[in-house]
Amino acid sequence: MEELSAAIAVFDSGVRLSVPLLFACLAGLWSERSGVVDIGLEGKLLAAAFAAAAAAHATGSAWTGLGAGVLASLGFALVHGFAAIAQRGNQIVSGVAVNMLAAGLTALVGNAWYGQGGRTPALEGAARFEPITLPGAEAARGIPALGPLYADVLSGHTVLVYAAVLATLLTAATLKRTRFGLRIRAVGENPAAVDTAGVSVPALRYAAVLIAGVLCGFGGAYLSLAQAAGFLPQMTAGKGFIALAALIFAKWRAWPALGACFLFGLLDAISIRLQGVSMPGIGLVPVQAIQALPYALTVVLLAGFIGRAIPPRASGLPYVKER
Amino acid sequence: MSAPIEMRRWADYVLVPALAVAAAFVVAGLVVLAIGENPLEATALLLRGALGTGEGVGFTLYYATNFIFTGLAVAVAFHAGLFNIGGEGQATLGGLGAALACLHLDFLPGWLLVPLGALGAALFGALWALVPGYLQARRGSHIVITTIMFNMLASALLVYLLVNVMGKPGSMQPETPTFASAAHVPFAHEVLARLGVTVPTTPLNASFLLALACCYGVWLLIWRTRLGYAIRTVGANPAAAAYAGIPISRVTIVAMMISGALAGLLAVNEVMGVQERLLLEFTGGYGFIGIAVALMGRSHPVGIVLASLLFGVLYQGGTELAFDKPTITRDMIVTISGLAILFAGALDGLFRAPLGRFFAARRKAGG
Amino acid sequence: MTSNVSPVSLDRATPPLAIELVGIDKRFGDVHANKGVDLTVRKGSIHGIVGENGAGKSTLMSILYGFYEADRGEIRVGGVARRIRSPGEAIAAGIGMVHQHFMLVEPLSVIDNVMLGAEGGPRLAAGARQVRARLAQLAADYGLALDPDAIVGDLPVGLQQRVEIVKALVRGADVLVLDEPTAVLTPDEADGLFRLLRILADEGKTVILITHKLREIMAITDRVSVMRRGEMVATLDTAATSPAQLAELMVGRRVLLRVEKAPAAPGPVVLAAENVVVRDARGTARVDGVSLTIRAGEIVGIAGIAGNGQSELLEALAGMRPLAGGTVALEGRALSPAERDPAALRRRGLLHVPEDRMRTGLVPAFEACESAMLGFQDERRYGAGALLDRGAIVSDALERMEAYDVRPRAPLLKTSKFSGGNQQKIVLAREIERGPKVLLVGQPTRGVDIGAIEFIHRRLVALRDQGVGVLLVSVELEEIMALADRILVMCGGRITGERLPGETDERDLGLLMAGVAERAA
Amino acid sequence: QGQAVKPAIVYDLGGKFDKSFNEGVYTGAEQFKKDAGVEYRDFEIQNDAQREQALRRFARDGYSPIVAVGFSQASAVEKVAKEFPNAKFTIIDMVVDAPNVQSIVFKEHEGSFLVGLLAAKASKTGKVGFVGGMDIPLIRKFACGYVQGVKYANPQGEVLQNMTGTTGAAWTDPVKGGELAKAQIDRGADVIYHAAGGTGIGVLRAAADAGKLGIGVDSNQNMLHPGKVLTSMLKRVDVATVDSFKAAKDGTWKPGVTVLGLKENGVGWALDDNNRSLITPDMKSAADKAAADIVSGAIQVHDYMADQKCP
Ligand SMILES: Nc1ncnc2c1ncn2[C@@H]1O[C@H](COP(=O)(O)OP(=O)(O)OP(=O)(O)O)[C@@H](O)[C@H]1O
Ligand SMILES: Nc1ncnc2c1ncn2[C@@H]1O[C@H](COP(=O)(O)OP(=O)(O)OP(=O)(O)O)[C@@H](O)[C@H]1O
Ligand SMILES: [Mg+2]
Ligand SMILES: [Mg+2]
Repeated sequence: MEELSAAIAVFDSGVRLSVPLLFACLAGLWSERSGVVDIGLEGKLLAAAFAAAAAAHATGSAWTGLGAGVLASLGFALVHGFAAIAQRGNQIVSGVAVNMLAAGLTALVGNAWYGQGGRTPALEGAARFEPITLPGAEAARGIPALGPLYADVLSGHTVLVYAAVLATLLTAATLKRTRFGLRIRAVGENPAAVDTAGVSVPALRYAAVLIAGVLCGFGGAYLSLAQAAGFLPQMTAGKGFIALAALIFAKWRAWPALGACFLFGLLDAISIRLQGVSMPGIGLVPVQAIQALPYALTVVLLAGFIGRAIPPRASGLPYVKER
Repeated sequence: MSAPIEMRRWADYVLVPALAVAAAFVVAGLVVLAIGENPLEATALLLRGALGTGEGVGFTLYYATNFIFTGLAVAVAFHAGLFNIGGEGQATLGGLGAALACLHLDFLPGWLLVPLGALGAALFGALWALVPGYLQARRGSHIVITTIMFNMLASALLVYLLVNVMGKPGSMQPETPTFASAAHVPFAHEVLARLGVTVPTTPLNASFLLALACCYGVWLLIWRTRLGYAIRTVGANPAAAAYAGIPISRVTIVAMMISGALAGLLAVNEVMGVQERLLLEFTGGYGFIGIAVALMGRSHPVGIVLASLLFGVLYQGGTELAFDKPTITRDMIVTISGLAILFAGALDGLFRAPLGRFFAARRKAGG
Repeated sequence: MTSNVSPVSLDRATPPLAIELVGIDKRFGDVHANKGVDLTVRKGSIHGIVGENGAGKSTLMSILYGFYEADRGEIRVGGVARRIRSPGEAIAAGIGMVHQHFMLVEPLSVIDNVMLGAEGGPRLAAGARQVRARLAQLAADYGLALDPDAIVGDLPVGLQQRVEIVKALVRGADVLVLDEPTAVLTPDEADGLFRLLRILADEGKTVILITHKLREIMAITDRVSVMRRGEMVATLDTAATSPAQLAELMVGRRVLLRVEKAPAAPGPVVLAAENVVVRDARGTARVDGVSLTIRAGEIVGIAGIAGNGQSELLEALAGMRPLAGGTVALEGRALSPAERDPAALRRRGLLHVPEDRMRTGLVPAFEACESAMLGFQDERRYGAGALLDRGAIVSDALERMEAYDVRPRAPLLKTSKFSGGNQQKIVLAREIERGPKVLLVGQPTRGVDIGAIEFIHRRLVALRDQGVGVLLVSVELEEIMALADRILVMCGGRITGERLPGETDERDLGLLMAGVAERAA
Repeated sequence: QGQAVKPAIVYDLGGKFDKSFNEGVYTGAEQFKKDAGVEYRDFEIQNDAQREQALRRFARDGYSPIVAVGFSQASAVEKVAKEFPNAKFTIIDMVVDAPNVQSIVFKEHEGSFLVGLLAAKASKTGKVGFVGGMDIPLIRKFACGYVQGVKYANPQGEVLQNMTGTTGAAWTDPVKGGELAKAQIDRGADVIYHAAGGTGIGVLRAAADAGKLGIGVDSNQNMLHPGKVLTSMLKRVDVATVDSFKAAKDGTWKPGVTVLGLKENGVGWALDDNNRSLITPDMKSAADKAAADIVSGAIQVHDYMADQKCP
């Protein structure tokens, strides 16, 4: 029973930790499937988190916060799109730039507005997304094993968590079953083929990049409106990069992305739980070793099981007709 | 034939970045306006702060030193078709290598200890890059991820060592004891003082020369050696490399190690040169700026030096700016750097295309 | 079938025009690809376009298809002036094109590729049903059978081209442009294609056919236009011209279409393969127990449909692929796995002109002089020790370019800036001039114009006469017939027959290539 | 009547608004500015090289006293103080031995002891938590004092400890802080003390959301979640700053080491309207008694820094 409830708690925390990763990862998926590499996920998350917190604080409504977050993220997505698609600039540089810009501007503006070193005031009540309990969660609790699983792991999260799962579903379905999805899949592999088929390559790529913007907007809003209660400079703490790792893990596919992100979240949760717990045989493991665990495991998994992950063939290459 | 090409080169490495940076400043100016300061005044302060005083220049060059090391590191990997985001971690390990040498070989004379320290830095940096390189070459693990992960692992390792193993007893600060004086890398102001020239005290030290030497070394390696030829072939066209009988995975690993070694040398400037002890977070994000530097510099040493100088100016000038204008915080530096990277690295087309046309016209006119 | 030209010649009386190009002009940076080109194509006719590499044929057609936009000039379709700014508009105008370099998305299925851009509705499922029906119908009408769910990347080139044609037809093209379609086909496949084109023409569709093979022009086209250096130099009725005349128009000088060579004087065996097996990444045997010998001073030709293991065999012999079975002996000594390293083999005089110059034989991003040392970068002549001697590299490259008349003679120009034929010359100059003992040659004249072909063929024969053992892999039967002293035919990774050029013809070989004769025999 | 002073501050990497001791210095300076009507200059460094640069810059421009916040500034202060013998320097959290340097160190362990005691008394489960930013000596010092306090009040009491991370982000990651707190709550902790700068905001938030109690650090954080923050371990850097500035103004500024503990009321625990309802009279008396005993020496709170060990 002890173990079970502990395990449940870890899973629960794993879910929470994996949500921002999942949003960012799906964002990356759309962008890269269309042939635009995006290492600016981190920056978009950060910008969204700030805008969301600021707007939520101003209006007292989490939903307007979410809207603002999405808009901010879209802004940066447009910059990246313009550089990568219209200007055929180097997509990695543009991504790095987006990250730095977001880091600088959020702190700068935040400081100018609130005079707290970029921090937004703490958010209360309606300005945050509160957990919602799924129907019959309490009743189900009684059922051994499955009950708590449903009540504690599946139920009791903010609406954005369920939105993330929905986003995964939509992404998978759209890519697989719709005209738009087919064209996205094609343009990431061979833009010339799409072009000669009479479809505009830039339009497709812009669309994908903007979708990525929306998704990062949700991720950022989740950070500052659901997981935390307000914005803090640098609060994304590298999640954008972990999301990229997850994307490669998932070989640019939607459901595997969900799996990969949950894996990362879970590893994180477990490492939290292992701190200070003394291992049989080894004795007390140094904190740093535990903290490094998720990263070490990632490398091992990557080397051991994933093997070569081949990105969409045209990703990272601007589309130029005339050599 | 060659004249116009030279012209374009020159434009590519100097003119385009210059215009781009100008554009970056314009946009940054708007931000400054938005927070209620005078952009022109700010720009003036920034430039004067970076280039107007001896101290400013010293700091600018000191920062540039870091960027040159990390920029070269990224560039070498690029030529082999590898994207090494691991500069931070490799530099961290470089610091460890330097510290171990300086702390445990302190009985040696300076002329021997300092080079050994540098060697340690390069060696450890190379080893930390070896693993991702190997995994990429032999197991096909994506180098971008593995290097990111190795950054995290490096910082964890360093905290552990500084707190539990190498830390100076009784210090709150997780840091090693200060190195023996033999390990001291001469500062510019010391050297010049000995020559009778007095300049303000700055962190600028001999590693700047080392950085320039590395630039020449990298140029030689990439464009004038057989290994460099192999590296570029693997990077540009792996199939052709296989056809040419070039051992691809070995070259990949070697390239990564060279890249890691260059990143590791950052420690010579920061750990041996300035801090004279190993401490947490001394890499200060220079590894990431290195990516931008390499890309802006078109992975060519000349371009890298120029880009490094640019960021040196932004860092030092920005500091002075923050000093004189409390409303403009240190975050302004990050913002301007971001803009510079954006315009010079990704939106350069805005300026390259018109320039190209201009020169084409010039050439036609010239006949 | 192919002989049935009569209906077309009949309605030549008042021929309505399908396409008119007027004063088309196009520059790519420094390259003036099309210089005020005029072209008129009659409705329901098959119109050939020939010209040297880089003459501007693909560019002209890409402009008609809206892939490139002309700097100047007008396009008329069915007599009415049209602004065609994008492939979309071309498709709308009833123009379809099969590109020289296929425009397919390899990881996607056939049906996905066919549907792309013509999905018929936001939901794929709906459109898919119709497209499947259409595919079935095309298969019935024209024998263009395709498995809709096959992954395009896994299909042999022949079928990939079929996908391209089907794409155009599904979009309801009235004007069909094919850019060097037969470069990747066997004679049988080519005849099949021509039969199809003839049917389409008879149905009133218009076909524009770009090719380097005058045989095909003579066999199938009604009229033919010749381009040179970006200009349209002539448009003639096919019936009223001859290959020799066309060749002369193309190159601007006489060319003899046949290499005359003395009978071979074969020496000792220099290269011998014994039951060689080569497997691909998936583990399937691409080369399945091949044995062959090459003697000094003879040219052994390997004929076969692209993708039947010739490429893999060639790469295996060159040491680029591990052997899953069998042995290879060089000058009578069996090679150990260690000795089968490409670099080591090169040092021992086994040189290799790879099939795909852009992917394998050169580094497009390098300066020409650096591409000209690829594979020999360790030779002392390029500098002592670890350092390379720039001067030596450049002068060496310049010499080779002189010897092979590579144009422009610019060792410092980026390799990718040279035209196809010139790139091929760079590779040949690099390999041949080193006086090999054995030379492995793959598709030496693929996409290369007549002028260059003549030159390359002469070189290979000269090499043979110097006592070099040459293994020639080519999908061009003409080439095999013209050069080889002994012909091996490959099919499905095995050798399905050996012939002497004297005692065989293209039909016979074609059957062997299709793997039919083997079973018959 | 005082002489003209030009006070200046160089903050540590955490920055002016780290909701922690940097911010404490800032509040103190603002306080002084209000009371004495004297302007001051300050600077947030961005990397290690800037410590020296900033100190030197201020000293050259004739600023004095110059407050250097944080132990990391020690070597820089040492250097620059030598170069400018007649400028006054005050370093916080570290001892620098120089004729023109005043070193102010705090007995965080004593304050932590008291909040530990209060935590133990407030806990119903007998389990309490501690969340640190990074596993470094200073934080271990906090933790060590805290644990002693808990054990003193409840020998069976158990302390769950977590550290946030190994990079600078460890101090600015409220999300991770929240997760750490939640994890500890899941394991039964119902009072959680943080020493993690900005990360701590997430800790206090998580505790409040779960209906448990948090304990703030450095400056008074009770107001962050009124009624949900048991108390805050006060480290009166603000007072120290004001004193240093005042002394300089009145000409009574003295170099040397000042150790601020409970006795000097440089550390303590916060009691205000936000948490009065949480502190029962008996808790208060126990805390006051312990405080008195520590001052009198009856209770010896072990300082981790003394031997890098915690009993
Ligand atoms: N996209 C492009 N950018 C720059 N130059 C180009 C481009 N496409 C073609 N060229 C150049 O324009 C000229 C004409 O090229 P084009 O492909 O039309 O020749 P072609 O007649 O099709 O030759 P081939 O028989 O080899 O296919 C050549 O010099 C070629 O290198
Ligand atoms: N993609 C390109 N970009 C820039 N310049 C090119 C390009 N392709 C070719 N050129 C230049 O244009 C010249 C003419 O190219 P083209 O393809 O017409 O050569 P060519 O005379 O047809 O040679 P070949 O018959 O061997 O193909 C080339 O020699 C080259 O210098
Ligand atoms: Mg050509
Ligand atoms: Mg062509």
